[in-house]
Amino acid sequence: MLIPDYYQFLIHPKIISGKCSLENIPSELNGYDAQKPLVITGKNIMERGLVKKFIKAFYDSTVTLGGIFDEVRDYAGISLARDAAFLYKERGCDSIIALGNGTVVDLAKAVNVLVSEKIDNLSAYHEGASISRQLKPLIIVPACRSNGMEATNVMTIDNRRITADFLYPDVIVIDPRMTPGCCPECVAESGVIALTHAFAALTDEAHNPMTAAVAHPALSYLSEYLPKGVTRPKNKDASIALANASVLAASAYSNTRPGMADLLAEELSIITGISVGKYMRILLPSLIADMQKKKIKISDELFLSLVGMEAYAATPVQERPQKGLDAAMKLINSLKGLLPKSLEQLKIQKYKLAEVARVAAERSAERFTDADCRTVLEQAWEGSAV
Amino acid sequence: MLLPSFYDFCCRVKTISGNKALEKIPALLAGMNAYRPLIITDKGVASAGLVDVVKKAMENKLKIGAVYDDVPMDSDYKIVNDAVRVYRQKGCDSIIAIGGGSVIDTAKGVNIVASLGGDNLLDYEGYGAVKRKLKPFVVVPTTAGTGSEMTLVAVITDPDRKIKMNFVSYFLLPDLAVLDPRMTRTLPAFLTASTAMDAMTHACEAYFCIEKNPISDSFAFRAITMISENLLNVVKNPGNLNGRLALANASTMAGAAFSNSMVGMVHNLGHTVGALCHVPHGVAMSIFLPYGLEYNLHRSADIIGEILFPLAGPEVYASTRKKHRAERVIELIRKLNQDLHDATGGKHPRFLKEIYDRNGSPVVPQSMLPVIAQAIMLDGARLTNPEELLPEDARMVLEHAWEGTPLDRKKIKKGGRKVKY
Amino acid sequence: MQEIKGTNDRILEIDLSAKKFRVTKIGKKDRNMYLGGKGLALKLLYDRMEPGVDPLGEKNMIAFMMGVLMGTGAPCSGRFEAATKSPLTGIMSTASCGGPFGMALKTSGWDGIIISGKAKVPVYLYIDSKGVQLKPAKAIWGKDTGAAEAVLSKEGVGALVIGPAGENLVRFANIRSGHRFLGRGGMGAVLGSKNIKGIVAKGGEVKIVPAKKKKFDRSNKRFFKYINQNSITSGSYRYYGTNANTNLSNAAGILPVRNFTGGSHGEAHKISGETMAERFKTTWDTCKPCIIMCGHKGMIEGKERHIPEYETVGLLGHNLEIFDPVVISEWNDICAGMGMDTISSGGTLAWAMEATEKGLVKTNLKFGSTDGISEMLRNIAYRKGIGKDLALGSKAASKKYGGEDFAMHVKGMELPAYDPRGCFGHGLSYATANRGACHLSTSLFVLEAYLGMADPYAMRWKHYMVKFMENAYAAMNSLHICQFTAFAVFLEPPLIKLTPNFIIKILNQNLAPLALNLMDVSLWPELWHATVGKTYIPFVSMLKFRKAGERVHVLERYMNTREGISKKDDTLPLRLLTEGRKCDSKERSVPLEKMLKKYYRLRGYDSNGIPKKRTLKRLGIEIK
Amino acid sequence: MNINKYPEIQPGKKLIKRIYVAVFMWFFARAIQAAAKVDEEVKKEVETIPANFTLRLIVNPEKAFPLFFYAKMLPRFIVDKGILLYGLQMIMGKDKKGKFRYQGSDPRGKKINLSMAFTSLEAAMMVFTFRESLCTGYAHSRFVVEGDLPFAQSIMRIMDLTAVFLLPKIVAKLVVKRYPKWSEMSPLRKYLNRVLVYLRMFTV
Repeated sequence: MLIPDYYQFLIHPKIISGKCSLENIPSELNGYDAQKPLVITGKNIMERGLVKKFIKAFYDSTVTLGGIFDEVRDYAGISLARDAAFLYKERGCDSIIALGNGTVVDLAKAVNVLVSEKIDNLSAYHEGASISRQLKPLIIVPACRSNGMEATNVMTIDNRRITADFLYPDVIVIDPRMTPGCCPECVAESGVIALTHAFAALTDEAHNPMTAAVAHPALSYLSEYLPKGVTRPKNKDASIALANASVLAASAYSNTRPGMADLLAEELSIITGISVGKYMRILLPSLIADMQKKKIKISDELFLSLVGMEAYAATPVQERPQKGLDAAMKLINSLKGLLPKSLEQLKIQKYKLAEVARVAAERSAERFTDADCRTVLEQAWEGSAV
Repeated sequence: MLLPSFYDFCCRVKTISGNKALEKIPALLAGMNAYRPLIITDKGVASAGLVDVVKKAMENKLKIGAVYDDVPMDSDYKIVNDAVRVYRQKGCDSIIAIGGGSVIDTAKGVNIVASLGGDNLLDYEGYGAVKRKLKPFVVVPTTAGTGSEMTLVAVITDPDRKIKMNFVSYFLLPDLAVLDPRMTRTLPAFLTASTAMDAMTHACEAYFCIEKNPISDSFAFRAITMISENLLNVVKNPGNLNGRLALANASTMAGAAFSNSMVGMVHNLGHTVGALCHVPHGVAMSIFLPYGLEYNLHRSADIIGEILFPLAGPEVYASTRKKHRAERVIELIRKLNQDLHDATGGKHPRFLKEIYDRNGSPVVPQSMLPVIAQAIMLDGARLTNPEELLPEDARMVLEHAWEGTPLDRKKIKKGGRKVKY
Repeated sequence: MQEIKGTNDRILEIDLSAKKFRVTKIGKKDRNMYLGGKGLALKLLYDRMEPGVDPLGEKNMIAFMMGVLMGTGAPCSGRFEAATKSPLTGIMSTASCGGPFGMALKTSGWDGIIISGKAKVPVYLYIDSKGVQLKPAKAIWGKDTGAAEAVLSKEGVGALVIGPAGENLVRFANIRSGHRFLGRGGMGAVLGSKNIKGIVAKGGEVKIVPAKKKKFDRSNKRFFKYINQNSITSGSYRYYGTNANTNLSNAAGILPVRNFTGGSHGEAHKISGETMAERFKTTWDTCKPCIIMCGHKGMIEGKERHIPEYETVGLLGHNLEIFDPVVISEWNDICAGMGMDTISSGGTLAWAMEATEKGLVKTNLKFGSTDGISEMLRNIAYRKGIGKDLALGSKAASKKYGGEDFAMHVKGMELPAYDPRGCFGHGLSYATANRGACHLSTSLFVLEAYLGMADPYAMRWKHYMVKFMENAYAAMNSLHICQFTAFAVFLEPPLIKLTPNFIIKILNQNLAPLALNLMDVSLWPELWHATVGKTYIPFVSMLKFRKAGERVHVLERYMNTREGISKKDDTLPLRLLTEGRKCDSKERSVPLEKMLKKYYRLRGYDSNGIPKKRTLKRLGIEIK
Repeated sequence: MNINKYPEIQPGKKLIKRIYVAVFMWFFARAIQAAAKVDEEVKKEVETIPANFTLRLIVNPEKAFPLFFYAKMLPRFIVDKGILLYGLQMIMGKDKKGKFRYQGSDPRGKKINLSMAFTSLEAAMMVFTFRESLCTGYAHSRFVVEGDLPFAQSIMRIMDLTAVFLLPKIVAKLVVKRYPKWSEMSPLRKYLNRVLVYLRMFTV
């Protein structure tokens, strides 16, 4: 196994997963000397009735929920964060629980910064200051539709990213009562995002044994449960495995540099407002096809993670990296027609692609060139690789 | 991959690894607003010149508050209190621990008192006494084996009451674990062997004990790979820095794995033998590991069989039939012990009766075995072993381990249902 | 002088890249199906443009299409329509204007022009009955609209010009003709991207008469009567301009205050049309020909200035919490000179103010303070400093700096000055309007909030009202006739006029299809038929006319869906959907989702808001 | 912003589960007490435990199950016996005579040597409804052991054996890691002890 000359690795959150794990929250809070969390959640989660189940988990504890702030929708902005921070202060809360994914978690992180640093806007951090203090305890309870960034040290607030190790959530609670998907598309999207993140973590030249160790179970779960999860989104086993995969992929991802598919999908998503998952489903196959064409050398960890030991051992050494790409392609294509297959089908205006490629190449710190990005995007526009 | 019905995993230690890892400490400490660390270490480490290596690597960039090097073999709460005094006197704001298990445990204790105030560690005894973030805490392991840098437990003795106090809290986890091959370069071959086998045991037990979970499995898997690929090589060529780095990585990853999935009977026996006969931990581990696997074979044969993959490589794994894999694993571990025994010129013992102290007398007399067997009931690792382990079972295992003969598998009592993860 | 009966049907197609032009004829089928104006403009672009082209690229086209009734002497008919792919929204945008250019082009013998390609150097176009000439515009490039227009007007009867904003590709730059503007959707930037500073038409070369003079005169007489009877068209608008809306909006609680956080304000009367008329001694300054005469000018601080329209007052006034008519008209003049849409400028400024307050951007703008606004408007026009990003509109700026939740736009186009939380039907129409947040696609706020003819908070049948009005207005914009005539046409026929308002309200609420279908809009089709020379069959022709309106609307929608528009874009700013206002005791927000579903079904769209094949087939729209 | 839209939520109570756990604990404690008298192996384990050793089994958080709330309403003799609805904890101790006895559920004035604390009521339900064995429960962090850890193993062993006596094989197999074979525990001893344990549970 190859160990890079230098690497850093951190997976900060405590992950609690499985049956009856919601009931651990009071004791986890107690470990932080917290008694009164503010719950931040989304309207759709309220509507799906998950909040009721969530409240039940706090029965027979001494934890008072300081309020359930359920105003979060598809956008996390400072106005909403200020409202939630106001509620937090009025109620005298001492910790935050984010019930949901994506924007809910982003908002919770922002609220955490606001209340911990006692400020009312984030302009200092937008301008480059770094968060260097311990924040309040933040617990995350994922529901469906992940954006893949919950478990990372990144928060996207008002479309701007702030990265700091203190932004890692402290505890992630994956409970089968919360994870079942709302629809096959949503499960597929979350799965694709996790796959893309794990893929980026393993195909990066600078990956290290620890990121590989975290990405491995993520990919194994994805290859085993994604096809099942999209056909039966309510299945508890599949949903919990996929939620685990999502968290683990994010953990691996936050310790590596973003891959090309991630960058392009993020940029496209900002421009058009369509979720990253849809783009990744299109971009990842084109990226893989491109890698296959260029015969880029990658480690065989990808193959091992996706197909397991038996199949890995049964394959000749030199074929393993390539077979890994094939397996990833096969997995993503098992989604069939669930998500759009080309940018054209998504009706992306073609003239926007040049700009996207340029920004992505810029963000990649010279790892990918503008032309590389363009090639992948063009292919994705036609959807020929899918 | 196995999906347990429940698991938790926490390993919030930032690991930095590499040939120049030590040089990164000042910048990372500055990121946590710490600029004046106290170095805690023991005499052995200090005399080996390792503290100087660290100091040199950080020169000019960081002001060292003080170096405290009085940590004994078994960490003691009085030493902790003493170190806290030094910490306060010199106005330090963070801690760097350089050393093995006891140094790290002592430093954890120092961190508790230094961060939470007071001057006596005993005030913080008991579960859940530590409820907030402590001072920045860096660990530079020098043994590549214990994995203490990844555990949330600090075992500190109270010589007055003659008990071992357990301090357990996620806040005890260090902020940084620094893996630099320079720190393990001077480790003698037989110690390298036994510490690495310690890490191997952590990894193997993490892999098959009942609290196993996907992340710890994956960490253990890679740890086993790295150890089996590098151990013999490093023992034969002590200057192999890449191999050293791999072992350090493996040890830390095994630490991350076992601190989350707990260990089983190998540790149970090892702890007991260590406590009663002062057998070095690593040595006990390497001796009991094959027996631990053998004892649990009927319970989790497939899982133990999977260990063959990292241990021997995919080719051997593929060419071995499924039902023989677990046995092959045990065989290979025994062979590894044998190889180490040969490579160290007999300094690496294979059975209990081969362990001698400095005077050349055997450390574990056969007469002690029943006492040891009875005493296994005092150790918690018994609980997480897949198969039930009672004193009479332990005695049977111990006798075989003493003699160096494989277990008579017919003698192992069976009768449980399938292990539920 | 040559006389043209009805329509000329000649279109001038100009390819700037090739420096060529050609003349095409409008087919009979197109004329019957798409009437003229907006409908034809869209249809012609639909035939010529690929989806996915860059709005500021060479492949984009802009069409100017003259009204069918223009030049015939019908009241308020001096209007023309422009259509292009908008750089602000990235989808089709149409705008209407009553400036002198229309009449000039039409009397040069053209029903419309379509411009494509890009000139290599800045030019202006000179159009007469023979064709077009490209003339270098070096001398006027960089000048403000007033100065540039003064130069161009010497060469012909009417001109179109863009200002510095258009040259600098400000996404909401507009095009000026006289005192009127092709306001919304950034048409100025499209011309700017093609290096066209202006277009001038010689005019006065042909004369236009309706084909069936007698019938035309009969209808026309009725039209005049209705307009002069109606209390709005012959009363408040005539004397106070559109700004008469301020007091009405304030009373109804649909007056946006402080970037749409409030719905009424105690000081609003200071900038109302009534106050301004009194204070500035206003006189008329309108499109020609017009008998409503909503445009006004007055002596403001010793200078003769155009009185700002309601939208300008709304977005640059109370929405920024500024209640000084003098500064507002000053900013109005700056926007006019720079060639920028006042609605989008004001909306973007309001966003910038709130974003500053929340620490997302750094500017010196503040709600209630006039400091720095004139400077910022110029910075936007010249794209200096933060103006560079604000010039992309509030949507793009909020994508970059955050604050999407309070960026008040739909599909990228900033919201006009009617808060839909006080008129739900209008909220639905904002969401579904083709070009973005548009108050002119239905103007339902009039029925809901001003006249009390529909319950503003009821959701029942609102989808039907929206569809009906959208079709009617699309047809009207294809005629093309001033939208304010709708007050007269809808409200003056005896049946409606004699029914008490509360009964209409009850009917609208419970039996909207019946109530709306009883509305007699026969005047418009009668005029159209008389002009083009077709026989008007009572009722049947009116239904066909309404279907043509539907066709135009659905065609535009279909063109937009090809650019990626779907249900996700048919929404309102988050603030309107989630936050209540203090002025409303129930703190209501717009329940869009429920209305939208019904609307789609009624329109024949699928659940994602894409027109179904069946619908397109029924309307005779060719599927591409 | 109107904060009344987001009310504070006080934790509710799952009454039936509470009663189940309370009753179960009472039975279980009595059963251990009985087994310690009846069975030799249990006796032997008890002997390894030092004198004055006190064990507490509790469902956390302690404050959520007010100890003295019910005590006010119930007759004195029930309170003294520590029966039933008296907080969700049980205390067992080795008295001076070396007998392992149930000491009610009132921890006041007692020095607790070893405490086994379930993290929540649901966690206790998991174990007490035999969905998870004691070991699995421990592995799944359903309870936390603190205090004199060395004796925790003996206590677990005692509990395992008690479970074998109390429960039919099919259930007991869920609870213990290895169900004793005939060679380890003769059926005679098992069934006899089962009868005796049940008898003593309800009589003494």
